[in-house]
Amino acid sequence: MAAFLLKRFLWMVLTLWIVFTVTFFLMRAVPGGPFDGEKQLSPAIKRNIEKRYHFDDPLAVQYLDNLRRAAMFDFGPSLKLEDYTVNEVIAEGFPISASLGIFAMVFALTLGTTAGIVSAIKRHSAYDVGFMILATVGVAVPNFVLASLAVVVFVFQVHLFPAAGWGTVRQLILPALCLGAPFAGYIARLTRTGMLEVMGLDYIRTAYAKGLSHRRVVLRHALKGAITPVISYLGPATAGILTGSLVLERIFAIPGMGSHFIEAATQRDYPLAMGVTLVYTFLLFFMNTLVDVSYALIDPRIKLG
Amino acid sequence: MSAGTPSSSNTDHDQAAQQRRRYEELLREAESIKGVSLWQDAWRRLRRNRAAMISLGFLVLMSVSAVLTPLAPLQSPMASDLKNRQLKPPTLAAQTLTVGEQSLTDALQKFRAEINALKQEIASAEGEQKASLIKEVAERERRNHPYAALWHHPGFITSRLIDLRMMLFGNYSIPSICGSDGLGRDVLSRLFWGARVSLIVGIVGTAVSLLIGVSYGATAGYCGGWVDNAMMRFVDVLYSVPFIFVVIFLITILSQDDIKREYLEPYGIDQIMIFYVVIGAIYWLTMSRVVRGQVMSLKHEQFVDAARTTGAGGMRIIFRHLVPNVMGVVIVYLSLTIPAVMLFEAFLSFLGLGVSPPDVSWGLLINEGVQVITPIRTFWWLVLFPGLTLTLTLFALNFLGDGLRDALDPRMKNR
Amino acid sequence: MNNSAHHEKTSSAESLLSVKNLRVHFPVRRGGWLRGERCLIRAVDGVSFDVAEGETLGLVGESGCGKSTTARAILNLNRATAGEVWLDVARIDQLSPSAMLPHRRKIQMIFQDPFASLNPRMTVGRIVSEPMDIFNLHSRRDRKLEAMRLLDLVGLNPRFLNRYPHEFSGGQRQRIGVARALAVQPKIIICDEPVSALDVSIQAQVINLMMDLQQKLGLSYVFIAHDLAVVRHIADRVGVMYLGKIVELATSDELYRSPQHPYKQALLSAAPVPDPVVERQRKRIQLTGEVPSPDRVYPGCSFADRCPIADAACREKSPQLEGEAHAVSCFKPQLLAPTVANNT
Amino acid sequence: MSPTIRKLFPYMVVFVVVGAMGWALSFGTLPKADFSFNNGTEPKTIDPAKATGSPEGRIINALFEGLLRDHPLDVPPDASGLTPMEPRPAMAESFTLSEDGRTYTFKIRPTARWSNGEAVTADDFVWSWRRFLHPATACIYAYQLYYLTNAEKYNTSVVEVGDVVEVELPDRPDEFQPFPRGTLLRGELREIIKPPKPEPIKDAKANAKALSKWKETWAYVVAVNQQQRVDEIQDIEPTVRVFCISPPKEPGKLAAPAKIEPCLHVLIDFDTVGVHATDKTTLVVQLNNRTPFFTNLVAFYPLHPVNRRCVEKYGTPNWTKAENLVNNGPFNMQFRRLRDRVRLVKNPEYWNAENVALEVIDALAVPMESTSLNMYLTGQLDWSTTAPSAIMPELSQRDDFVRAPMLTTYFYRVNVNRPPLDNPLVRKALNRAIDKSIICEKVTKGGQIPARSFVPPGLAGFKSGLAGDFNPEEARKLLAEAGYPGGRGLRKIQIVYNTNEGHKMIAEVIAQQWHEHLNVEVELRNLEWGVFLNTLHQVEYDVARSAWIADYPDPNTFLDMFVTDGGNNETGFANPKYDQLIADAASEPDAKKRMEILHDAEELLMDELPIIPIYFYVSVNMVSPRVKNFTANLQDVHPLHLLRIGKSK
Repeated sequence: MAAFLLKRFLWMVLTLWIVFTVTFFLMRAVPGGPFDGEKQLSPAIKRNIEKRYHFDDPLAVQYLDNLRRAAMFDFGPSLKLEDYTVNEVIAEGFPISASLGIFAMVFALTLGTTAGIVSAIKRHSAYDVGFMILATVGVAVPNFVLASLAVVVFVFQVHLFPAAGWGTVRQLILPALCLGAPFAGYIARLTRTGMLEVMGLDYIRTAYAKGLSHRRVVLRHALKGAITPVISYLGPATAGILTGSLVLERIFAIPGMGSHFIEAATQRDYPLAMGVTLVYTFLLFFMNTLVDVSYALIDPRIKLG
Repeated sequence: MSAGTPSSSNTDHDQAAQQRRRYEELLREAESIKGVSLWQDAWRRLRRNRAAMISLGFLVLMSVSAVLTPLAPLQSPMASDLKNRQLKPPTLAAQTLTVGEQSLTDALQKFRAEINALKQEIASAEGEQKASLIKEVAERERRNHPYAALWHHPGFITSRLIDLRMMLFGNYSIPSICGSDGLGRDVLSRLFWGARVSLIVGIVGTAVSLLIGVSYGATAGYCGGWVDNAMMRFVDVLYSVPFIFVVIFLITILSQDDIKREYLEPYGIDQIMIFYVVIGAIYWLTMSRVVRGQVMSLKHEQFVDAARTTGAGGMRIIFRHLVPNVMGVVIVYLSLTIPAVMLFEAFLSFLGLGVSPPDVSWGLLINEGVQVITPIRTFWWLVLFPGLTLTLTLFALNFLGDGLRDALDPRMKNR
Repeated sequence: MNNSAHHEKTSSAESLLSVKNLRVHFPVRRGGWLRGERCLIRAVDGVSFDVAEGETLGLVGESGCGKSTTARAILNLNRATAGEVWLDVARIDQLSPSAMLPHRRKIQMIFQDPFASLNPRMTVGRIVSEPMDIFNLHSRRDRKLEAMRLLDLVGLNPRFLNRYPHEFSGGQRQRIGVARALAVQPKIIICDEPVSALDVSIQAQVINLMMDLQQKLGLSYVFIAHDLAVVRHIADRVGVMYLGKIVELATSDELYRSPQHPYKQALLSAAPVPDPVVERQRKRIQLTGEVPSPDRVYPGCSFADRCPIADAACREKSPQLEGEAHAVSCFKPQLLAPTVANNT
Repeated sequence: MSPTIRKLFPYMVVFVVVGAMGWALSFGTLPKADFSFNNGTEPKTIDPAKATGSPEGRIINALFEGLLRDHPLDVPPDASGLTPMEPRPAMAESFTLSEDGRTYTFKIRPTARWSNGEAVTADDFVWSWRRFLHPATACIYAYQLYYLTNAEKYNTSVVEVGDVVEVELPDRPDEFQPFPRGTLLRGELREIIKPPKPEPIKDAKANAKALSKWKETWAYVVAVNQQQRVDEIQDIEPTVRVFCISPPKEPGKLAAPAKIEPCLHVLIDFDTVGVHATDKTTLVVQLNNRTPFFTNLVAFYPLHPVNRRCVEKYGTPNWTKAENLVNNGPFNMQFRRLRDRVRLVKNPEYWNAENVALEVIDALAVPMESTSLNMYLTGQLDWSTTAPSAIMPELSQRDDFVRAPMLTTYFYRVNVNRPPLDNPLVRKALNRAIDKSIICEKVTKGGQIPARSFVPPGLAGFKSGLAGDFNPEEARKLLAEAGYPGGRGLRKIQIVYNTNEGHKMIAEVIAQQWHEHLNVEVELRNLEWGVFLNTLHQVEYDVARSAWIADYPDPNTFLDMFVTDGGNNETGFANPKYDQLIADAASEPDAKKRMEILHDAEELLMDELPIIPIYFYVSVNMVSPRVKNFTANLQDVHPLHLLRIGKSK
């Protein structure tokens, strides 16, 4: 395990470095710069600013300099949120995105697996059809449409939730539901398929033959076998839920990190864009590793290698 | 074969010829005995799945109507009428096609008369004057044609389709049964024209992602070892590099004037085509992973070894033996990619990286719709109809994907 | 090629395929999470044999003894770690895929699993004609005719050219496999347990087909199987493999009449005899212990742990394969022979 | 893997989830603010020197205070609902202007205090403005102080032989912080030794870069006679020393009279810049020219003072953190949560604290118009600074909808270098073919005013020069006159705009009008913001959407844009006559005459039409009826310290 983790870690470092390099040069190859504004700066003032942020150095020097600092987890000051360093921006936004994401994921997992199991057991029943239609709706309706409609219905028609903001349970529920909906739909379908496949296998028949209760067979034996595709889906999905929350963060005025992924890029805030990119890379790697470890935890036959 | 056999000593040769004839005859027979391929088998299973078939029918209908949109008696998707028809709810009030004050048929008649007059002049004119007149006619055909006011750069085929529509329906057009938008344009018509863009994005983008993803994933999976490792790390990197920069970078590079002039325009590639390709170029990552996984599990199958012993090279094994066998999974995955690509188009258009008006796509329509959901007043038709079409399409694609998976998975055969 | 100097044929003049001291080792990681150690699986550990033109060499042994790996190494599907493989006059191990290509016309393979060895997405015609495509034999149209001829040859109806493998039974599929192997008119075919996945009645048909073909086309076979009876039926000479080594090699009759290696003796004694009287009376040699793992290196005879007659000397030194007509690698050959000989 | 870990795994998952929930909910339990408003977006900075936008302005005006402050006049609103604003004494209790209009003398209020209790002095202003102008601070708005003598030279690091200069040695306490500064040496600049100029490079950008690098290798020969470290100024024996920002690797290369020493900056001595503290409470400001709008500039937030000890102690950007900040405005910052809110509480040290009614204010950062409206409607906000344009007609029926004209113009830039747009007749035709009133009525819908001039109405004493109005007949005639009868021969024209639903709709309408009235083929091109700006700055477009917000209430802020090679010109427009008029206006002492010259300039601009004005903005605010003292004005400035909460009706 340690060897596995070490190997993964080394790969991650390498990947981070390549991502850093590609992103660095890509950002600067794209037209427009961080100090462009609707009002054009006078050349002298622009030079002052470029000097202040070392943009006047040759690109190679900037690259090495940024790389050296990034290696020490210092991404420097944000160019657009001038009172903050990139580290601070991430430190403020990430926990919020993370907890929103975890809420959404918990919701998606609970609803998704339950619906999936019920549909699989009662195949071709009204439950099955109903759940699967719902799941498809969850996948098919873009979540920003869902969110806009949910606000009108649950905020203004039925006064259940506040319109937007962050900090209380009531403010959290609506965005988490909207964020989790497509994932719930997807998980429900994955679980259903997995269950159907597993339920036909010999070991389930053996479990029934042993005289175990239906409930025990389903929850203890079948679910364990059916959950693997769900878990492999969870890894990238969890990393993606942080970036995918951009539109929802805007609609619900949530101060998370999702908006930075797009805004830092459109505003050419190079350090911030780099920071969130590397965080995302790390998360993706971390999640994928976690998924691999979970496989080994759930299924003793799987060896990490 | 009753023809007199030459009594020669060369019986071997003779026998061979005879055998050959026999096989040629058999071959003709063999052509008629078509085996049932796994695809046909799957298709047979798919046909029994009602939800999937309804979905397929819906999608085919959608595609056909998108292709034939110019033929339908729809209103103009771009002519706005701010004064009278802004944000009007669905109505059954009849509507005709007009250019300015005239009806379209009148305008067409007038225009054609003018052109004909000019053409007669050409016949009588000579030398320089003739040349300039010819130029004038060409320019008028392009610029002053009444269609130009109602449709955005209709190409040759589209124009002919519209001609046909004019012959069939005249100035009649379907009332605004889906209401009109903020600039007083007919939503129904925009939905139909938007379908053309959205479906093409879905199909072209997915096709590009298919092309890149399948070849890349299959190569990585087949080669294995460090090649695979390196190729997959590259995919990891691309997963993480902010796609916005990639999109902007690709679009800017490809829209630079010199590149456009030299490499793209001669082949008739325009802005929107670039956009489709860029989307595909972003969406191949997951596809390549899926394919790689499948190929890895397939490459130890004996038929691959068998191909290797017969001397098949890497390319042949990948594209003749492995790829056809992963297509099942790929097709199922495609049915998930198409909706994702369509939504991605909406998102990019939202960021200003996508289609420009007066071209329209479902994504743009939905974005417009979502912006007018307010508690004070909601122009529900602007959300409902685009949302419904997009959702139904994605719905159909999902059901079709499910059906395909069941049909292509041999294990599901007996259940 | 830099070793062209060694291009002279080093074995008996009539041998077509010559395998010398072939070794295939796989590196693996073994052990716990924390202290995994690298070690080698010695799947094939010094196998040598010759196959003459028109001859059938059988290879028998338990599963996992390295038979299939030997076959794959000969065909360069797995790289040989050491040793030499000579085909006709050329050394073919260590060749790059492109350099190997011309030799593949002479040597082909039939696979074990008729269900897995045919590409399910290709028609039979394409499967059989693909080798011709690769070697560019015949014209495009003639390839079809040739494929039909081959199907005819292996006893299949050539009308079914455009059918798919899943529309055929197991025996029929194996015939398709044979037809594919014949498509390039090879001199030698390696058969890797070609009938073990088939029903017994079908097995006989396929074996007979192969023997017919050998007669007609003058083929050589390396016939790998774990079924002793089948090998005895088809093979001229038989090699017995144990843990990556050939422990006994002799003509079929000789070997079955008087097996010399205790392992072979044990194998033969395990096979049931059709006569119930004899069956009830005969004594069996009981092998004790597990098959040792092929990743360990033994100083002595690798069979020593399970051998009923092994002594201290057997555990210290490894015996070599010795003898001309009837080679055996054992310090005490024939000690058990009478017990078995009585039965046959 | 050991079975124990395997068994514990589900519990670990549950633990993580519960932990996340706990974290998410730990944000709650904030006491409600007296007054919440939507500030639009997260303020980029609350450092007055560096801020540039209006969300920043609202926060900075609450936290800091300048010499003067914009204050509504005590008169009822005019017909358009406007209450005029004027700069009134704030940190300064009074000021006088010299006869020639070039010297202002401000008297600092004796009761003016920093939030830590210390007095605000004239020195604070001198230091703040010095920091503002210093090149290392790199302020975008630095040009707002170019009216001061020598300020531009100081900011742009221009020095000439004979100037008294200040040289900063590279011994700053913190090398990454420009303040506190390193040792300052003062003296007369005797000579500048320049290495050979680099070969000009074709690419303009690279060339500028090479030149600025070259400039850094100049060696300055200075007769040093003063030294300053922190606050002590010492006169020292004049010595000739040589300084260079990036000294050559081999010192022998430049023939210098002394050893070349490294330095950070060689700037003109700040003592020669026109701002001085003659005593603790007197600030004298020296201007280049008479500048009638200078009091407006002084009230503008970039010139607000910052606390020197605070800045020097914590450094940028840490001094702006709530726990470190020392400010002098009516409110203090209690905390700031990125993208969520800035919470302001009343500053007890503020000189006018007894007249500040609100105790706790939340400034929220809600970027979406519809979300902002939703929060306003559910009572989470008392003031929303935006509203969705789609429902403007419905909203404008409401009592709590406040709308007023603004000094902002929406216009289309036309690239005058590209045929056929280089022909003024074509530009005129394009202008006259746009029905601007229908755009205002049906597209923007917020009561915007169709524009026939570039300078918005409402500036006292100024009469705009007008462009032609909507007249398709005339437009066709103009186009025919230009040689394109019926649009024939005219190539396709592209309109570029950045991503925004409003811009898109306007572009679509204009494209249709041009096609309908002139038969001009128009292509629309939506560009991502960064790409759009690049296109604009490089002048690589046909027609581009733009807007301009007045920096100060004077026509000059609009008109001086279009002087030849002006930084914000970006149309390629160059007209010597126009340049002359703008220059004349700048030096014209008589206010009335000046306005007349500016009128002539605009007349010329509207005749040449390098830009096509579309409409003038209005500010749109939704203000809860319980909020009192909210006045509409041209600048859309609403001082928070004047607001109070009354009983709602």
